[in-house]
Amino acid sequence: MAPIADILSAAALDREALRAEVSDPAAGAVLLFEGTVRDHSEGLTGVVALEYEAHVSMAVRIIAGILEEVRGEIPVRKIAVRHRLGRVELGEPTILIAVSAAHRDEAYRASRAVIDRIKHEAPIWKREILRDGSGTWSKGCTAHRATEEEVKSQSAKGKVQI
Amino acid sequence: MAPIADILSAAALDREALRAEVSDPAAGAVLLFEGTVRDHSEGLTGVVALEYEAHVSMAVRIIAGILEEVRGEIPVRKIAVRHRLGRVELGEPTILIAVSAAHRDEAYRASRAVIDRIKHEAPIWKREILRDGSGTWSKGCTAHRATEEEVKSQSAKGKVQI
Amino acid sequence: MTQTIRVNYYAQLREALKTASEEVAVELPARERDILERLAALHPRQRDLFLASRVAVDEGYVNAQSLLDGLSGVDIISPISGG
Amino acid sequence: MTQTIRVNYYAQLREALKTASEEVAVELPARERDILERLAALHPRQRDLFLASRVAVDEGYVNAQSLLDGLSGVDIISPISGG
Repeated sequence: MAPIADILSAAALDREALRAEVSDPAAGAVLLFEGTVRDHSEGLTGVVALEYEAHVSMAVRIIAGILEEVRGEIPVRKIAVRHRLGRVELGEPTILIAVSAAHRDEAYRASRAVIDRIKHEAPIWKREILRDGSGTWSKGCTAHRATEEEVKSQSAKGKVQI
Repeated sequence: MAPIADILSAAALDREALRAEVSDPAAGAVLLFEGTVRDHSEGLTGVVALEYEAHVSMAVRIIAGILEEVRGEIPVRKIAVRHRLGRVELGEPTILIAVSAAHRDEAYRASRAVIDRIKHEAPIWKREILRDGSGTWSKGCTAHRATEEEVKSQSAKGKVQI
Repeated sequence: MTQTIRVNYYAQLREALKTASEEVAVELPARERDILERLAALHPRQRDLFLASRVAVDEGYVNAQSLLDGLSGVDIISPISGG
Repeated sequence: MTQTIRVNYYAQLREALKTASEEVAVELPARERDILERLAALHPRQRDLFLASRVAVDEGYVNAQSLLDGLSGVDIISPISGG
């Protein structure tokens, strides 16, 4: 497994490299989740790039903690995560989460739990960049622990205070 | 999109090629599910390969129908599927399902629905090959329509008659 | 009315019966279950496998409740294990 | 007791306040909400943003119910949008 300091990456993310990190002879299912830069967000069109910044040391620590927790809750084989920093162009990956497990149910549940918790807990921010070069910070949500209820409802959006 | 006849493949599956098929500027999430050959199954260890066969024309038709249904039920951008035929070695992919969607929730739901329905409906069979070259047909399950209930319980196993 | 139809087998059933296909006289109209029972009676050692199988016609599973008639052939889809 | 602590800002708060860091006198012990209210009072135009933020100490979010004391500094985690 790569050192946890590699969780945040200023360089382009490599799907096949992350996929290789979770290879395991006992795995019958591998799930690769990829967040990508899309051309719109709520109330905004013409997005050409995202720009990420993070409280780096805290984000690495929080994401590593999330992986530990999910590994403790769901019997997976391996999990690996990379999150971009800096400018990411339209269509490019912003985050990759690879999970291997003996059975697909565990792979889906773990993958979903990791992305939901990272989105709710990791001190990472993005700015949406438009064609004219202007940028707007994403509205975002107040950092909080993602509850099982939210993960199940599969539509956790907006602000929730703990 | 590739022609539906390509859904079944005698050649090794290419993750990056299938990933490219679902690229879409409006997609914020891409999920790649990969079934892989694992070294064990229920009550069997030392598996070194799987051998797949299919009622090819019927399997292609059924899988294409599943994709149509899921596209109709869940607002995704694109879905692409490849399933192996013939011998697949330990660790290699047996099936790939790529889904792109504006939001991750739709990507996860669609991906899960496609794999669950293929497993329950497609006339495809596998034999587990052991080190000594001997092979055993997987016990399998009676073909049936995967119900929402099963997909939700996320642990559909064994036989269910419609 | 008794009619002779072509029956196609795959995977574990084809191997157990040592044939991919045979002609069988069946009473029509019949439901899926009647056809599977008829085949199980012909091949009693594979009874469990037949009763866990599905009947397909024209590349689709038949409806378990439908009365099938005018068939020339059927595919027997023994328990599946794709994915 | 009034104590001067270092307060670090990120992203939208850093930009709105035009500083990544400042020293602020706060009454301790205090709960997370008290600290955010204190900072909102200093920067009333960013009140909504402060009240949607979290306080972090030593790379972890503080417990909203905890009484914080002996702090030398805090990180203000304005609404996040990673992933």
